[in-house]
Amino acid sequence: MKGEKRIILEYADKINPEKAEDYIKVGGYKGLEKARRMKPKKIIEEVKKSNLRGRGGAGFNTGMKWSFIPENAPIKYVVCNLDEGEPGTYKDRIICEKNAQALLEGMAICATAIGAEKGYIYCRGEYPYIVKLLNNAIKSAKEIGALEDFDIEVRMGAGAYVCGEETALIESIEGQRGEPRFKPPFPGVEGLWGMPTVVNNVETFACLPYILVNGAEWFASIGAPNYPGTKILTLTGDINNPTYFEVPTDYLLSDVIYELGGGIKSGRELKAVQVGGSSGAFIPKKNIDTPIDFDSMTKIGASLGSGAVFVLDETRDIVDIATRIAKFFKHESCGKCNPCREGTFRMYEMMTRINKGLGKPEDIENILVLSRVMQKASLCGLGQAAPIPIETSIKHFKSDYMAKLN
Amino acid sequence: MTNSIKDLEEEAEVIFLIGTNTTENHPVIGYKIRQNVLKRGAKLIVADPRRIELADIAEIYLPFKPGTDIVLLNAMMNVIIKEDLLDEEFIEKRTEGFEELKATVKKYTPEMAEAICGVPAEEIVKAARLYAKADKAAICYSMGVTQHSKGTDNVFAIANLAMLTGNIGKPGSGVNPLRGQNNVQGACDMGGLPDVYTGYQKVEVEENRIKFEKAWGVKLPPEKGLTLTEIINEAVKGNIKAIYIIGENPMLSDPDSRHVEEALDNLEFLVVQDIFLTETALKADVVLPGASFAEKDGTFTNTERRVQRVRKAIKPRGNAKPDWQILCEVASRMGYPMRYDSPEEIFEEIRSLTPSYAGITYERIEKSGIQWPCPHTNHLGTPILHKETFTRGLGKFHPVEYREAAEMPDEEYPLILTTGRSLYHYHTGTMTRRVAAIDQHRPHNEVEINPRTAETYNIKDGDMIKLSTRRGSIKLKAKVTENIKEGIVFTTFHFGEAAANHLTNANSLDPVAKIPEFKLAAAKIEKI
Amino acid sequence: MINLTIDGKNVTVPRGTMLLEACRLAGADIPTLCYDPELKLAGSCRMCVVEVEGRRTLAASCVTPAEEGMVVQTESEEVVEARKVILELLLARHRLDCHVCEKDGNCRLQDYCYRYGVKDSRFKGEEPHFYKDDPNPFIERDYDKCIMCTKCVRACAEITGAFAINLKNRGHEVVISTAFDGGLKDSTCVFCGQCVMVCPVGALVSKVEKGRGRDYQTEKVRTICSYCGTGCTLELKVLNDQVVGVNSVRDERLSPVNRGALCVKGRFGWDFVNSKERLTQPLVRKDGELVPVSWDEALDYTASRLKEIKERWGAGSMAVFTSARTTNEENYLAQKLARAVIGTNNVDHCARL
Amino acid sequence: MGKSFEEIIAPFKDKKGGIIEAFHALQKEYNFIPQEALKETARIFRIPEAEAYGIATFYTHFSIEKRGKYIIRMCESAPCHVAGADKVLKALESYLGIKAGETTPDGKFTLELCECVGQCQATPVITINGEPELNVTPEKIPQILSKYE
Repeated sequence: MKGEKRIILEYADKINPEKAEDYIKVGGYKGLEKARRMKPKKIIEEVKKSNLRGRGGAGFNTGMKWSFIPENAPIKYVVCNLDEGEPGTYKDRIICEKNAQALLEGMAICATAIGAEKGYIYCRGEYPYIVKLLNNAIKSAKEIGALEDFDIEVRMGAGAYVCGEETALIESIEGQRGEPRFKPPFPGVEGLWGMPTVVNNVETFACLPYILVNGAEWFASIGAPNYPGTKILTLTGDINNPTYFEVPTDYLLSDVIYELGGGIKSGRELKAVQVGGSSGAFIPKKNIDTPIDFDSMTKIGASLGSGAVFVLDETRDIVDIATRIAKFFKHESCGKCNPCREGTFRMYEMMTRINKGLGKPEDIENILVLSRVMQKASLCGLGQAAPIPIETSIKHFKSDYMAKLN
Repeated sequence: MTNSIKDLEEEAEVIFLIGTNTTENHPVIGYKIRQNVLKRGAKLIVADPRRIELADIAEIYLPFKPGTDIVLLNAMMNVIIKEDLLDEEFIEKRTEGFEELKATVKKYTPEMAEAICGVPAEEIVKAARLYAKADKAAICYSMGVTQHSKGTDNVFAIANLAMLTGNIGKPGSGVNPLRGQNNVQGACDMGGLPDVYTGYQKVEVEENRIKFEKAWGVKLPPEKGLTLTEIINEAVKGNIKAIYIIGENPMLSDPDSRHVEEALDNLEFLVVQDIFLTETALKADVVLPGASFAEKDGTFTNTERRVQRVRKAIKPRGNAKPDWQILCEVASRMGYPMRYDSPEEIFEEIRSLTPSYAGITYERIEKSGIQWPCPHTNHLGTPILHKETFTRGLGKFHPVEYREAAEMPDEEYPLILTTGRSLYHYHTGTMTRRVAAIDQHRPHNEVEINPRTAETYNIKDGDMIKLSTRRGSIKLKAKVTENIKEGIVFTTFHFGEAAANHLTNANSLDPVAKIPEFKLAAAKIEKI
Repeated sequence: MINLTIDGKNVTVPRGTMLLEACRLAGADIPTLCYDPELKLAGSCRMCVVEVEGRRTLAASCVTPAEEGMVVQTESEEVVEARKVILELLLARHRLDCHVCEKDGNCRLQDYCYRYGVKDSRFKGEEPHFYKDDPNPFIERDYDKCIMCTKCVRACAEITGAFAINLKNRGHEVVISTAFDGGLKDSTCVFCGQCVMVCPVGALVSKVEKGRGRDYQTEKVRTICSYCGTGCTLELKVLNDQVVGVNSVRDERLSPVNRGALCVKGRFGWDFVNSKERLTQPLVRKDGELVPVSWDEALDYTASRLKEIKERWGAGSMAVFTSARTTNEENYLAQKLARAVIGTNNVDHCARL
Repeated sequence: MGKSFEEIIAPFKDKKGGIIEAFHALQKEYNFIPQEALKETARIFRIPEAEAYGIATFYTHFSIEKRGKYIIRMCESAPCHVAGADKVLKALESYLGIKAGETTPDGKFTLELCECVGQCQATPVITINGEPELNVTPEKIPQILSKYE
């Protein structure tokens, strides 16, 4: 497809993701082989140099994250975050369905770098079929000895968006309520069962084999220099091609919509686009000529997040959609900290009021105050991000709100 | 306790609990032991015929038959000696009599113990190893060990075990009796015993007697007196004519209530000083209303020997008086002028006569208590006893042999009855039965029965049953539970209307301590 | 050691010190709801947030380690706004009936609302609906006042180890619950009331104390529990010459044995003191009946009868049972009475029973 | 339903943190976690019942209430919402004769609302016992549900 650059998805639908042999035929497990011949420190250096940044949403330098793992700890863990719960996001599922072995190889590379013997994949409960697929893929990789002594266990979540937060995810693997921990200590120091743990997103791990094989410089030269590589995007909403794409990170958001996405459905005009799932900011049409990379998105007050691109046409009721998003966060707040537990609840109440035409001007003021405090004072990213779509929808579409007030 | 309560929470690595249902009878100590397990990974060995709460988190649980403590303890020592897990240096430097102990415990193999105690030999071996290998191992025990016709021997066996492994005189170790009543330690410390003055100064030692005669200005009797259970027996025989009872309720607390009643009825004169008209007070010729703990100043000494201040919060009710004032009045009216302005003045006299209390003053314990011995006012008190040396110099091993309990089950009374307390009530219920909330929560006595035993008698949970021994019978509810071994039943003595001590045996006393065999009587049950 | 600046003051603290402690050293009064020095950190109430220069978000000071060179503001505009909004959010789920609340005058939520001038909540909507009717005689669970600090859950686990309660559900629906929502009676609760001790608001209160006097109305007298031999320190609450309640003393320097922890008897079992059945008058048996008499009569009668029996049968025919419940001083006098006045060593007590 | 609770839980009992897997296994068998099963799980994993209850009630996929044989989840996250999820929901409710959160009287279907299930290429989406049905319209409902006996 025009403009795509496929690295992770290059052999999509051409190989069976469950079969390690298929993967090897197209060059798989070469990166791991190479890593095993390297000193662990060198692997970390290489990953750092590639400037690979976390694909889960926070955009932290992956090699840097690994370097925090204390070398002398007796037990360490590699954990893969496959709890993608951002509405409109399904790219990690696609990676598993198309190239699961690359994920396993990436985890094994990480394990080699930090000296871990055990890995976990935390798969969201909505993907029972992916759990099956991964277990078969692991079995196949084990059978041909590709993973050597590195063991990977798949754990299935049970319906909790918050478990995408790395410490909540760890709690859930430990068999607890998925409530985030305060940080520090970070998982790199005290993670799963108190041991140093690397938690990375599926896409992050899946990049690693290619970095090891082709070298850090190669990777660093693709896409935006500060956030190099490719990014898998999933398009939803009022778009002609509601599907996934792998693009270099300097790709423009406008091209995502109008080139790859084939433009707005029914020939309508674009009203807004929300990037990164429900926790992302609403971007008005005037800002869409921006590259999708992490830093560029931050500059326009948005975030790349998971890479979901939710497109809304001119006829859409933004207040109604923001209300729906407020309900999502009310539903998904774990309830641990006050600003988020009570804030998401009251936010939804106020939004519902406005959406029903019962709102008063103070409601908007109160939403903005609450929004500010939730972003500043919530314990984890969920509560900090929850008000962003509301706040940005008010910022860019205030007249829509005013029109609905009582 | 040779050690402090805090040790059980913050120091001990292994805690061996025998004959103590700690979470019910010493709840706060129970919490601390549990937290030590949860937070510091301490290991518990629980030896008890009942599956007490702490058994759930124990490394090893030994549900041994009541009355076979000595076999169990001797068998543990047998293993420790055989496997060379003993503390040679400690035995060498600090003790005497080891060879005799070794000779005695030799025949108590784990296999022999299994046959008598009813717990698997390998569990006994595991327990012995766990206890002996720990750097800091504490033993806690309570009435489950002492209330037997061989209670004193049981305690000797425990002390032997501790000394054998050097688990005494250091943090987190020790022989730790958990004492049942708020000031039972203090009552003993104060000479409320027939053979000693304050601070365990023997009455039969002339030097002590002279000291007290001088201080009190009178001649004192040179022979030791009778114990409580002996006094009751002598009253039945007519040799004791008058008893002055302060804050006690022997009608419920002493074994074989009928026997106690007979004794009290036989007296010429009975004075009872209490805060309630107890079952015992009802028998009195004179009842003197005392003050509750909230109505007077003074000190209590807790199970870890900590002397702490009790403070007056309210005035005595009605015309009641603090017990110390009543005692002064009675003494004075008997011709011995006894006058103190305050409890503090009494305490000053106590410390002048009691070396272990000499350094403790009200001023020093204003904030926090001090653990005796505290010989002078610059001394910080003694959290751990026997650190350098034992009271008598070398610690003596007292080897003890197993004897069967005085009353064993037979055809007519095929079950073993053992008695104790529950979390919600206290002693004879004089106080807790008068706390509306508590009595509402636990209004009735119950008897615990194993499901298989219950089945034999066609008894279901909640059925009313009759529980009988050779002394008498009571009616109460059955509580069918796996927490007790087959063939054993358990009940509490808090309830006047279903009083366990109608059933217990007053004739089998420990020969030394004269403690009754509350923990074992032959019994039968039937559904009514 | 670590140097940092708090509200313009330079402070030096050991590595590992949390900001909360450092702020308090600097003289800042940081409000907290979920923080308890004896319990695992939760970091969840967010009342203790402070502003750390250069950070995107406010830091919960109870769980943020002090770092070299930090510049901290404890009452900046942002901090105050956050605290006010948190208080308003809590007020919106809290049934406000301070006029009949046991904790009036001794409530953290009330104190902080007062401090930050939070009169009302801008976020009122759905009313609180978490009340749990629990027919046990000791502890009232009014979760319509609960602020979800989870101290009760932690105290239940980390002090007592009963594990009777935990969190149920999630998000705004989260509520403190026993397994299967049953009453405390049907749970592993041992009614120690440690949850009542740590509750910063009126969600958990003693039913035994209810309506008998608010904390600020009562005089406090520190003393020792009169039940088992553990020797727990507690505080009697006194109003009009009546004991109306028991408080924990959590300061280890004043409560070395139990640091505030109590059992059901210590915390809820004090009411026998006020019992109508208390003896208030000496009684002497006349014609087979115990009848009230004056002290003089009772004491004279006692003394003369004792003297008489001593003269007739000898001191060896007499005995004193002293008490494991009374004070050391009284035990001392009792054995002195036996030995010095009556002249017998027949003195004992129920140590073995 | 031949297996005892203990047998269902057994494969996970030595797995660290395996309680969530055990709950999944129980739900597979019963479609909810019966009270006795939850107690048994707590006992086997040696955790307090109150804690096990807290875990089971945290995750939306677990239910402590009896549910139908087939659990229909209607996604109402933003992408499905704009694709007409509310119309599909109304159609489901009227077809089944129940409201969201309820079970049909014959015990066959339970209707629940849920958030994104990650099949956003074909909104609106429902899942039936975890299996996604894509591009659902009110008209398609009878045909989709007829597959479930």
